[in-house]
Amino acid sequence: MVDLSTKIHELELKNPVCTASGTFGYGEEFADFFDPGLLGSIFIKGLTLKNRAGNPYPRMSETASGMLNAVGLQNKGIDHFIENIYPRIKEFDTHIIANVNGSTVEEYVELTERINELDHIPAIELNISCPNVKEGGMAFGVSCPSAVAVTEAVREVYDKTLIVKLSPNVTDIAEMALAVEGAGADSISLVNTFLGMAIDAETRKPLLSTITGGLSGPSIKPIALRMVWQVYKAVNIPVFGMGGIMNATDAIEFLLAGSSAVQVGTACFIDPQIPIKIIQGIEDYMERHGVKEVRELVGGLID
Amino acid sequence: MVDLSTKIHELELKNPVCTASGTFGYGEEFADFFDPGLLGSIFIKGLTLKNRAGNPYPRMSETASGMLNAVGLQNKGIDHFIENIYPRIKEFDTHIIANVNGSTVEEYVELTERINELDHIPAIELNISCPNVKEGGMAFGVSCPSAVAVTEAVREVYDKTLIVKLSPNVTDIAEMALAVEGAGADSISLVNTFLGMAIDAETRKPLLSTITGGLSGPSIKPIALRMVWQVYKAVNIPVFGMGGIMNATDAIEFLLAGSSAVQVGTACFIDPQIPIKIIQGIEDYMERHGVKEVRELVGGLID
Amino acid sequence: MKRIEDLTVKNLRWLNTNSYVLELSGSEATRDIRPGNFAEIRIDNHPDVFLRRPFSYLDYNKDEKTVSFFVKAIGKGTHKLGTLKKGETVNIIHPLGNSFSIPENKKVLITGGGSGIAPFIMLGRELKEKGNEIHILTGGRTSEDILFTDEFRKYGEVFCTTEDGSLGEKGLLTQHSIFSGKAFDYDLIYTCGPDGMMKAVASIAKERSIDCEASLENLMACGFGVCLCCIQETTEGNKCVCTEGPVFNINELKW
Amino acid sequence: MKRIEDLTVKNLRWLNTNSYVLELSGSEATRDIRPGNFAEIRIDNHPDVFLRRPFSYLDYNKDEKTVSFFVKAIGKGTHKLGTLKKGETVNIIHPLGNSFSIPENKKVLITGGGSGIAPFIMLGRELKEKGNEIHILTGGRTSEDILFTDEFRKYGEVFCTTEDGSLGEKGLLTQHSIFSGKAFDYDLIYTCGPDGMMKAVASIAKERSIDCEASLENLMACGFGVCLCCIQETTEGNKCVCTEGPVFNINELKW
Ligand SMILES: Cc1cc2nc3c(=O)[nH]c(=O)nc-3n(C[C@H](O)[C@H](O)[C@H](O)COP(=O)(O)OP(=O)(O)OC[C@H]3O[C@@H](n4cnc5c(N)ncnc54)[C@H](O)[C@@H]3O)c2cc1C
Ligand SMILES: Cc1cc2nc3c(=O)[nH]c(=O)nc-3n(C[C@H](O)[C@H](O)[C@H](O)COP(=O)(O)OP(=O)(O)OC[C@H]3O[C@@H](n4cnc5c(N)ncnc54)[C@H](O)[C@@H]3O)c2cc1C
Ligand SMILES: Cc1cc2nc3c(=O)[nH]c(=O)nc-3n(C[C@H](O)[C@H](O)[C@H](O)COP(=O)(O)O)c2cc1C
Ligand SMILES: Cc1cc2nc3c(=O)[nH]c(=O)nc-3n(C[C@H](O)[C@H](O)[C@H](O)COP(=O)(O)O)c2cc1C
Ligand code: FES
Ligand code: FES
Repeated sequence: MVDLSTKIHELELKNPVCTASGTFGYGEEFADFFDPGLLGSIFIKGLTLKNRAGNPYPRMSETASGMLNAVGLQNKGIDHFIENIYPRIKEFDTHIIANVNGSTVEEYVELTERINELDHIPAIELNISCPNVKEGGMAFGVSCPSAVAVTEAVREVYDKTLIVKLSPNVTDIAEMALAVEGAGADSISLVNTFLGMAIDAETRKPLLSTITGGLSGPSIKPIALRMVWQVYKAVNIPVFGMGGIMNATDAIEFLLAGSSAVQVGTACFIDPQIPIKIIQGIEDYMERHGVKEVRELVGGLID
Repeated sequence: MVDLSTKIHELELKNPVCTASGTFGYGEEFADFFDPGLLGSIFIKGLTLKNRAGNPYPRMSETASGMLNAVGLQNKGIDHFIENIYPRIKEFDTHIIANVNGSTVEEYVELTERINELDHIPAIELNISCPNVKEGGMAFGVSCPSAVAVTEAVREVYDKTLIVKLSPNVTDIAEMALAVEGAGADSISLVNTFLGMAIDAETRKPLLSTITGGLSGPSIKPIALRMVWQVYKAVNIPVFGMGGIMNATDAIEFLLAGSSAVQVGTACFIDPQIPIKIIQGIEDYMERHGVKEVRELVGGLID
Repeated sequence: MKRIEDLTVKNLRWLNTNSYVLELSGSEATRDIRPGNFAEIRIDNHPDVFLRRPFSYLDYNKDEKTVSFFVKAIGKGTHKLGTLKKGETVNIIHPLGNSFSIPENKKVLITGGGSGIAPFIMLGRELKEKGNEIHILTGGRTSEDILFTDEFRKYGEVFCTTEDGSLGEKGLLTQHSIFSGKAFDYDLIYTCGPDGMMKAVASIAKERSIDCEASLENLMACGFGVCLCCIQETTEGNKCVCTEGPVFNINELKW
Repeated sequence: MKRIEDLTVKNLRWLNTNSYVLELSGSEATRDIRPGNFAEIRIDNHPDVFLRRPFSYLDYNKDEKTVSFFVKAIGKGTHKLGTLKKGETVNIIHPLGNSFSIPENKKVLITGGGSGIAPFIMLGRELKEKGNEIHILTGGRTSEDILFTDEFRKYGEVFCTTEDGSLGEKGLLTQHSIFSGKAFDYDLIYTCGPDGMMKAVASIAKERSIDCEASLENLMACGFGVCLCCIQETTEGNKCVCTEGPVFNINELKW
């Protein structure tokens, strides 16, 4: 038996396979496919203080080995979450991690305070990297001072595990990571989607209502992997790596590049059972290579 | 008959389909496949002052809908080019554009001066975006002041068409474009490759000798297209768009996003005749849509 | 319950130059299938097809554990799917979505254009079982596009329009005389097909205050309610077409 | 001249569980093919195969306009290629690369391991035509891996090694008694196969001051000299394996 457990700050994960925010709903949608309690943790759909309708249709366009989305953080707001969704999912046998979004520092703080009251949410992921909202979102994640400001403000009111999710749409990802580490983050997750665009040559129109959207899927994997490796080398806090993970081999590559745990995103749309297959695949790999603890793999790249 | 001609500063192109530096050799390598004189122009393999061995093997790794390369500007230097290669290719019935690389501003300038003497090279592409060299290269292209410095210095000694090739590995591509426009560039080309990485999970080793390399191919198209559109809106000089163009539809999308002409790169490895097929495909599209001049398509996105 | 199944191609039959029926066997999900439901089919071996593709059921058979789909080959995925051979495996997630309402002993009109007729064979059968009187109106460009009429005749009277007049009345579906006739006294209208057609049917229904259900075909990334890409604006805000649809009462839609 | 051709699968024959011979017809390029040359084959319908794959010719036939390849199924592309059916189309760029030198009336040794034996049938034939005395040594894990011995016997004496001893001498190729025998008086040695094997053969050749040519299998993106990905360090700097190779005199290599 191999040991798949890993630790992010004070969070003990039974295995390093988590699901990415916005691609796994609130977990319950997958209950027909597998027991979500088997996951390392579940990053639920991005939350905001108030109800958000998100962007107009169309919001999606398939690309070469990937997809663009322009959902724009559609959700019914924190009140609705606490009343209607939280009670249904809080007993999952794994960590529920809230993805926190705001358009001002104050909104981030207020939302964090609300989530802080929820006993079964041991960590938040501060999303300063959503490319699909006009205000806030990625704007916070592409400049160090604003990333620091929001991280510090949230740190002030939050004692549980604080994960900051970085945008890959920056010149120097290691610099961003260092900045939010300095501002008090317990962990860093990356990458969010890349800002991209698609055009219908026949109609000459953009394929997304918002013209640009966020690129995810295997197409971004090489860039995401590079960024995870750069961040791993730069900071001393654990990293959640993601971006195009489609199978166990991809996940192992992210572990080797320095992720303490991984998040599986877009792949869940194509094979909803993929997170479980990845857990199994990592186990097989470890047995085959005589690796006893998955933690040995983290940052294990031989360079 | 449709009019495919387009103009970049003083450069009249018979059609908007060019081939990207480093993916089309010096053009002669394709003579068995088609007449390179049919192209809008040929961006030849990156030149440096001195012979460069490039990076150690392995230099290549296939990725989802793309590839990573770590060639590192291997070339025999400007003297060898002038003596041995230039005489063979100067009579091609199209523009030969030199891709200029240096590790210091002085090297860029000196190389430009050497190329300036060559009558059959009417333009240079200043490569401030190569991710595969330790010194210079991308370092110039990811900060505005250094991009401005090298562009201004080269502009000083060069009166022909000066194209500056931008790196996509930046937070704000429009800002970079504006900076080099202000520094005297006649045109902008983008994108160069994205910094990426690949790992062999079995051996735990990087798949490139340099660990990181440049990602190209259809996987990057959505991001490249977005950047071209952002740059087109920001500057008043013409743009050469590229990044993952595999067929005429892709090329038309880049034109609509604001490219005055496109460059075809990695696709040439898979179908060496693809540039010609793209010219034909654009012509067909124009006939089908009643577009008389290809220039009408440039920036024709209906947003 | 939603299932992920590897099914076997029992048959793939092209009906005309641009559409085919794909029949798959080995499904344990048939008992959960309702008229209007759909499935997300994975299309393998195509370098440019990344996501699954959604298709309404054409029919299913509980005893034979088969499900079938009527597919119009309109793009890369649907063309690729049409090259499957008997015995090959297809991965599908199903059944998904909501379903049409089934009244009892009413008079109903079914209107379907293009691949939009797919969900109506199952619907017709169930409606008939519940004693409804059924009229089925299908439209297409030419007679080639008018399919499954024999099947539909088992459930009710069949009308059709073609743009070139090669079968039935000449014109668009909503130009059929049925709409101007006196006997236009339906209790419920169903519609599925191109957006323009559905909107035209919906406006007629609204005008006459007849209940109307439309089955939408929004772009989908997941098909089971997690990506939030397929949304449709409704009077109650954005709804997920894949879980709260694909069937909507038109009064909900901001058409 | 390099050509891009759409050829037709004439035959695809699996030789054992992990290798097959692919025969393609319709080629106008056969007259330009030399022993050691290779082709870049496009592999379609696989979502994860983006680039072409290089393969040495196993053989060709000018009259029948056919070319054939011996392929070891080691990864996604080679497995996919192995599913081709008679009559299907394959796009190839060829012929590419340099070729082996062909001496006259000499004594030569050919050493091949794994898929590395592919280029040696054509070489053997040409060497024989020029009056050379030929010894062929092939190695593999088990007897299953020892292929084409009947064909090779037409050109010279055949020796072999298997790691499990199931055919020929037991051990690695370079442990064969031929290397320690008195008659080790070759004028030229050819080698192709795994890197370790080629290097071992090369070091023996160097030790005995015998000329030796090795055919390399570096990773390639283009195959015709423009990407500069396939380079090999040589005494004269980096050389392109696809245009200045794949055949190198080992004295050039920094082995
Ligand atoms: C609930 C539902 C039920 C459907 N039922 C049927 C049916 O029974 N028979 C049938 O023939 N078609 C049906 N469709 C439409 C079918 O899904 C699309 O025709 C198919 O996805 C096109 O795939 P493609 O690869 O051939 O097209 P592509 O080459 O990808 O693109 C061509 C066009 O197809 C549409 N399309 C592409 N991907 C999707 C997607 N994931 N979801 C929706 N539309 C897409 C787009 O408008 C695009 O412009 C249904 C769609 C939905 C949402
Ligand atoms: C000049 C030359 C001649 C060759 N001749 C033969 C031959 O006659 N028969 C034969 O079976 N094989 C031959 N090879 C090797 C063959 O090209 C690889 O086995 C094949 O490309 C693997 O493809 P894959 O998709 O199955 O492997 P993948 O699944 O992509 O990867 C498996 C491994 O294959 C190798 N590989 C992958 N892509 C390439 C590439 N573009 N070029 C080179 N190696 C690659 C890598 O080492 C990789 O780790 C030759 C290679 C070269 C360069
Ligand atoms: C449809 C969709 C919705 C998403 N919504 C969110 C979100 O609400 N919050 C967030 O932080 N990231 C969101 N993401 C980004 C993913 O969590 C993840 O960072 C990204 O998709 C890269 O991983 P992948 O390539 O495995 O999908 C979303 C991604 C997709 C595709
Ligand atoms: C093997 C290889 C070598 C390259 N060499 C150069 C170079 O010397 N100079 C340069 O400016 N760009 C170079 N590039 C980048 C391309 O010119 C182009 O910007 C990039 O590949 C994106 O376009 P594509 O996706 O169509 O290939 C190279 C790209 C590849 C794949
Ligand atoms: S398609 Fe994903 S939520 Fe409907
Ligand atoms: S494979 Fe491209 S230069 Fe050799």
